Amino acid sequence: MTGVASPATTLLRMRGIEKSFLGVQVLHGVDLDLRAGEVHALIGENGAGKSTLMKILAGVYQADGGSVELDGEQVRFEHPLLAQQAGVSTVFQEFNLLPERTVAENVFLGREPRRNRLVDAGRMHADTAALLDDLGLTWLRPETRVSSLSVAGQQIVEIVKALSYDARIISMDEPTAALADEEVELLYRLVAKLKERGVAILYVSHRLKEIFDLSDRVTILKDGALVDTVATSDITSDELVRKMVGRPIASFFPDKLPGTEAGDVRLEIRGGGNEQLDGIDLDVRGGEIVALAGLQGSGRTEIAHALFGVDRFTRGTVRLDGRPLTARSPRQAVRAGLALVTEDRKGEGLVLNQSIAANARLVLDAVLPRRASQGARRIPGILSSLELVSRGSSQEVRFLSGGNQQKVVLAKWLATEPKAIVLDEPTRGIDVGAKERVYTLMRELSAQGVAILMISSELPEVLGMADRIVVLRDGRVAGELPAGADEETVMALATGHETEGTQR
Amino acid sequence: MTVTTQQPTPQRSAGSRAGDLLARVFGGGSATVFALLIVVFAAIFIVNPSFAEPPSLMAFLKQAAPLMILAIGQYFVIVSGEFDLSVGSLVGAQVVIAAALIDGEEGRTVPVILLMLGFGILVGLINGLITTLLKVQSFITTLGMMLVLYGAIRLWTGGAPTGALSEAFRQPGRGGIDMSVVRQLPWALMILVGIVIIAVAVMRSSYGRTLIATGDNERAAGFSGVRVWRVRTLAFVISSVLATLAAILIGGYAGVTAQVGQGLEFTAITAVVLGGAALGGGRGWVVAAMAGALTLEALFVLFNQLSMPSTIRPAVQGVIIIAAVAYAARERARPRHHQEVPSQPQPNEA
Amino acid sequence: ACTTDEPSDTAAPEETEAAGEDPGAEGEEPEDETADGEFFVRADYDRQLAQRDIAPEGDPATPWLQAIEPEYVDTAQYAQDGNTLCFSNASVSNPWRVTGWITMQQQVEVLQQQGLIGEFRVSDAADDDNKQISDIQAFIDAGDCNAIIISPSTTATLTPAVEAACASGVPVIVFDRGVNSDCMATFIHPIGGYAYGADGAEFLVENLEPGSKVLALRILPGVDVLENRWAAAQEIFGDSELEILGDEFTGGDGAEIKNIVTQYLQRGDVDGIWMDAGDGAVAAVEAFEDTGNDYPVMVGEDELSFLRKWQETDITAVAPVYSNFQWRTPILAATMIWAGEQVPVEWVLPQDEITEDDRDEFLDRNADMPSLHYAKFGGEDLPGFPAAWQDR
Amino acid sequence: MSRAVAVTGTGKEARRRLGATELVWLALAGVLVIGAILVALDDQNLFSIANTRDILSRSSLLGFVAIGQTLVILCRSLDLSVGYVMALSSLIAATTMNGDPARVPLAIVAVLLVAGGIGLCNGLIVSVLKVNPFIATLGVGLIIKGYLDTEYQGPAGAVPSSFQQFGFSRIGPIPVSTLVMLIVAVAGILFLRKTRTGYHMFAVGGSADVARLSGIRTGRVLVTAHVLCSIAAGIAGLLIAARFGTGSALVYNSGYDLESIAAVVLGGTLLLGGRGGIAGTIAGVLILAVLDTVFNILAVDPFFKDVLRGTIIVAAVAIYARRQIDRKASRVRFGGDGGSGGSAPPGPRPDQPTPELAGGPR
Ligand SMILES: Nc1ncnc2c1ncn2[C@@H]1O[C@H](COP(=O)(O)OP(=O)(O)OP(=O)(O)O)[C@@H](O)[C@H]1O
Ligand SMILES: Nc1ncnc2c1ncn2[C@@H]1O[C@H](COP(=O)(O)OP(=O)(O)OP(=O)(O)O)[C@@H](O)[C@H]1O
Ligand SMILES: [Mg+2]
Ligand SMILES: [Mg+2]
Repeated sequence: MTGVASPATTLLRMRGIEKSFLGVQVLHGVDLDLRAGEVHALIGENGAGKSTLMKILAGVYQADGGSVELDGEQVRFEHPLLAQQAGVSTVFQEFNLLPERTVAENVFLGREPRRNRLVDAGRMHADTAALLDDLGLTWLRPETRVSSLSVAGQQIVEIVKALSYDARIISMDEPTAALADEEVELLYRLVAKLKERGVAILYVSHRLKEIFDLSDRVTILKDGALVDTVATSDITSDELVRKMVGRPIASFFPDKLPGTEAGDVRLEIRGGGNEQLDGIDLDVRGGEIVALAGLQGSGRTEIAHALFGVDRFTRGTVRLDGRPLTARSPRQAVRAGLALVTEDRKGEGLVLNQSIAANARLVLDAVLPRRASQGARRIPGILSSLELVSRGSSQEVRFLSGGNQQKVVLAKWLATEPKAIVLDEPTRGIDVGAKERVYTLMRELSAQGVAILMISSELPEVLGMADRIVVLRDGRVAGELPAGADEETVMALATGHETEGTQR
Repeated sequence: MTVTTQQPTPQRSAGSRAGDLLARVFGGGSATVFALLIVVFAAIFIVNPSFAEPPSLMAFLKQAAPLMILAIGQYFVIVSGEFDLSVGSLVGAQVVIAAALIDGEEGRTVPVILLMLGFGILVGLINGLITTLLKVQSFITTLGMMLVLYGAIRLWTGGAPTGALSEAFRQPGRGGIDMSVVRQLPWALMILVGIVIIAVAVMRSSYGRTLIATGDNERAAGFSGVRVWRVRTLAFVISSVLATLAAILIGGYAGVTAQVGQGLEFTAITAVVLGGAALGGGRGWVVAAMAGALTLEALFVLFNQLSMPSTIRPAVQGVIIIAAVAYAARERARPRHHQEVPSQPQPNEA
Repeated sequence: ACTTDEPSDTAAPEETEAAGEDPGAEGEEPEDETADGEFFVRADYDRQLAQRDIAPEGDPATPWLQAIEPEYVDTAQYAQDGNTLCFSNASVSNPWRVTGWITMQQQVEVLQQQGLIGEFRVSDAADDDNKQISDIQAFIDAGDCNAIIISPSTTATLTPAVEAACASGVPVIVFDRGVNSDCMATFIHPIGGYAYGADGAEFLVENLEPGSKVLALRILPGVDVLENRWAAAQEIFGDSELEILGDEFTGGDGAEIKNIVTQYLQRGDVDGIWMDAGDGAVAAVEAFEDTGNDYPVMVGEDELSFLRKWQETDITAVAPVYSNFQWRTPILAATMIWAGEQVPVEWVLPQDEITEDDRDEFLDRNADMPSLHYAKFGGEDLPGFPAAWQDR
Repeated sequence: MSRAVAVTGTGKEARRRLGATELVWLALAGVLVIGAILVALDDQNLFSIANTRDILSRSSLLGFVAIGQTLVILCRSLDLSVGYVMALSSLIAATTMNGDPARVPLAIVAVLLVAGGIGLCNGLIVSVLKVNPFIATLGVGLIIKGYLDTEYQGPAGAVPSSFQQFGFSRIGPIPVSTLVMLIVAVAGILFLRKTRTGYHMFAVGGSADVARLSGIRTGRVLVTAHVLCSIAAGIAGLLIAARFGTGSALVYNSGYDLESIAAVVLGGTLLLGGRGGIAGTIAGVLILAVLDTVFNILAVDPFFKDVLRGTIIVAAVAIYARRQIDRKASRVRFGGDGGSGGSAPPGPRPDQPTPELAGGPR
């Protein structure tokens, strides 16, 4: 670690950063200062340019204009390696690990310690272990294969990797996107440790709570331009949202639409179980939103997968509108009237090289080929009601921002007119505006009598949207809470901390 | 960012359809192949104007039809993210089977052709099911199939083909309708046109869309209700059936020789890639794949017309293929993040 | 895969020194690189052309036992009681080799019944030189072969392996293509590639007007034995007034042959076709039919599909022969060597082309044979005839 | 990749984690046993000196090519030009030596330089021009073929007997060429396990983006792999020259390109890159060599050999794939249909009071 900087020292100064892709300008003269020992949040809607700015700092992209000063000296990182050598390291938005390699190999990837020109695996392991111990992560072993770690574990390896560069500046692009609250805590502690050491942290997140919990200052981007940089303590979340979206958002979670009422039970699971799950009992009524809460790996996604035929329930029964449903494949589930918005948008939700139109009608093509063309006529309407922002329906979805991609996924499922829909982390990694759109959509669907099962790791969302909350722990239902429950109760159930007060 | 909010797409006018077609031909990954095709044909016509006469063109199309059909079959497999290395062996096997079973008797022609189609379907099913259900990479599955077919057929016939083809069998590949301007309108060309029309229709159908989606991201396709195994297996079956048709044309065109079909798989794959399809799936246009095959055949003709020493031809062919694919890769590469990473950073001494 | 089947005589045995016990004896650099090209050795060319006119010794009824100008050597040193015969085959990957291989097996069966041959052990290298070297080594290492017959896949490359086989003390019989060594007990082959190439070329020169255009169709480049045929043809065309339109490689694939001929026909007339192997000759003829051109003067081979097409269309043609019956000879030679009988060191078998005069006779004789069969296969007297060659 | 140890998990899981390499060697043992039995039924001994030699000498040539091929496949590339490189190398070697023992070192250097240069072209076309390796190496192969066909009308050059020893002599039952091949294999294994470039090959094959963002110059790694692969093919060409006593262009027809890929995949290396290794490849090569020898001893029809080989390769890869699927499903929280469920395996957990934070192994 290079010298202890006083908290006020400005480590990094970015001035007038410009960047365009394919002639489209995505950054318009952005300024950013980072001070030693501060956590500096960077927020903005999807596509605002946060990741791009961060990648310029990391040397992944080169700015078209503007300057970057590190310690008062002008620098230009032509390659990520140069940035790392200068003490700037980055936790990127997408995972950057090799699943087939060990933790140590990943942490030291690209700069494995050597002795006599040969890689010194012993030292690599020792150094990794030391690093892990230092951060109090004794449960993580250097020789573990990364593919055997949970998402949280992998995220932690990413952070450890960034730290291992002896970084003075660490930027983190949505490090918590894949984490449940419980693991976010762990990240908080890591960040606090880094701050103590005088590391400057650039922190991107869509979760406002984290911004207020963690950051000292916050920079807001909108459409690639700097809106403002303020001390976090000087701003309220409403103001922040207004600056970000350009308009005030009255209530984050829209109210139920008039006329929405819980009808008959549409989706019903009785005693569902398999290798991951046991004794799952769950009812979702038409017009009702039921949230599935729980920690990372508690089995929420597994329920969705088992319902949808990706996995199976080996025990118990499932009924949809009273008819038994034993989906052995997604196709059967879709036929029965079920839809699943998966948690991994890019990996499971979209065919990225295809057009918006092709993605939106994919389910129709796959499951109802005969009526596909007819069904596809509804799609433009659905897309526009979702306020999709694009250059036309033939644009490939890989060029869309996260929020817009999510809208395409939603459109694809809405086109099938499902009876019940499972939304797995529907707002993961999307901005406030898009989130609001998703919430509104959920309200609209439930007004139409669709049964909605929402899986979410964001407690505010669970509390704000759900009519009932089912909490899962270790593959079993830990308890059920009515709307209006508080965060503590949910967490208590999820962690199994104080089981007394809750009913099974 | 200049973006527009999605409007409901208006009904597409004929004009916009034509525009779409033009955009497809001269944009995206297929531009290179059509440009190359035009250049090669122009060169041939310059060297030998008589090649532009209808009878010569017909003869050319007749001989190019089998490779184009193979390329179309290969396209289905490649766009679904797989490879079919067994088509060359399959063509050889089918011709040998035809000769051995028909053994010169006209009456057996139709039953044997039906049997060949059945055999083609079987081979495709095996390729497809091993790849999809047993999760063996198709490169290996079809490599294995190539060896098995090569060996099994020779084992059966004792090394060299036996028997003879019937006249009727030879008609599709050799014959045609005699007419004035073109001298002969080859059956092969008509079969090719039929296959192209069907192929384009299939790619526009739900099946075609799910096939490309599967090649692009099989997981996402699976979660959308696509029966990935079925879609892919069907692609292999299509490839094998088209290889069978190609075998009927090749056998008809030139009769049986021991070397029939050898190396055709590589030519077919090259043609498809030349046509802008991405190995790995999810991208490509069937018409361009066929154009790739036509380009290769035209290239061979050009070499011949130029009286280029035949030993040097492979080298020229290699250079042209690499150059064309590299050019297309450059064209297609839209700035993705890795593109901007310079490849020559400072040495990383630690 | 390499698909040729013809021998090479580039290995002029007199040039090579006797192989010592060193298995890796000096590889010979054939000193045949003359101005005429790597594969033209005038002495060999002249000798082969002359050999065509020399009456072979022996009974014309059994041409596989005839020999042209034989120089007998004593093989008493190899006389023995053991009768395990080992055969390293280059491949059976083309009709010519398949036909010969059947003949050879039939011959072996006869001799096995007579008790002259015990075990007949075969390995097939599938046209892979390296594999064939291993195969031969395996025979040597096994140590129980009483004679090793080798049909080398390539002349030069198998020389060290053959020399190693000789060094192991067993009689080695090489046939078809040769090797650059004279260590073997006998080397059996028909007259050779120059003669084959010349037969066709001379026919074209005789039957075409001066100034006529000839297209040469070849299988593969770089196969020494095929290069000899082409070199001889070039020599003869060079002295004639024929115009050679080009020489093209076809890979032996009928479709390719037809494509190429069609393209030449689009550019102008073709009056004659010379081929270095005739199994695709029918495709070439069809190209003329399909484009509505007059038949050319054809050089084919004694393969039945061509003979039949020739008879049917009555074109002007010749069928050079690369005697397929040579596959019998090495088996018989082995038994002779074991018996201590003399054999020619270089056993040159006759190689007579089929002309219009004897074409119909050969077609009659082989009337029931499949089309990819070779007329001069020489197995009519074997007990398996005709079934063994028919349903292979 | 054989050292991967699951830190958590039951013994059952640990057993299932048996590395791919071990599995291939087990498969080799299996093939040997079955082969030996079949050969014994024919009243012969597969392990006799002669047969052992045969197996070993058959493995050397393919071994060299497959070692190189392993490196490029690990990088998620592929080299279809190896056959042509072998042919060219054998010709360069034989014509450079031209019978003169003194010129052997010169010839070796020339071969390695030319082969390395071709590898460089392959690597640059793939990494800089972004041409799919399948097409790139096929194209380069065609270019070499054009050169060979034009330049050489048949075998050319002569190899002095001193160098032929490389192809023919033996130390005990072990052919020198096999010994050299094994030395190259060990060097390759050390290269992959002990050098940064070796580590980076796994990274480039595992994910080129990840590698790049970690500061690895992926282009260079890929080019290195291609250069080494071509050099390995060059060494194979030298061996060919030694065994043939001359150089031969027709080697390119012998199918070493696809066969080497088959051997690599048979050896447990993922065709998609990022996992595998040379040790497995050697086992794969030996399996093919044993099959060859056994087939030869049993006088199996050569065409039947092709059928069997095709079947065996596909079957082997199917078995690896099965293991792969099993492993994915290895996280069992509730066994079978027990209903009440078993106990959760204690996952690794952050050191905090919250119990049962299931960050269990995936
Ligand atoms: N490689 C690229 N090529 C073309 N356009 C790009 C590229 N990378 C980003 N963009 C575009 O630049 C804009 C800014 O993207 P960026 O990823 O920086 O947004 P972001 O603020 O990180 O959004 P999110 O919150 O969704 O992660 C978007 O419109 C995006 O589509
Ligand atoms: N150790 C593991 N091995 C294999 N698959 C796993 C493992 N852990 C989780 N998975 C898969 O990952 C997905 C998520 O797991 P799970 O349902 O347990 O988590 P969750 O509660 O939905 O948490 P989150 O969605 O936040 O990741 C499921 O498809 C599950 O099958
Ligand atoms: Mg981002
Ligand atoms: Mg989940």
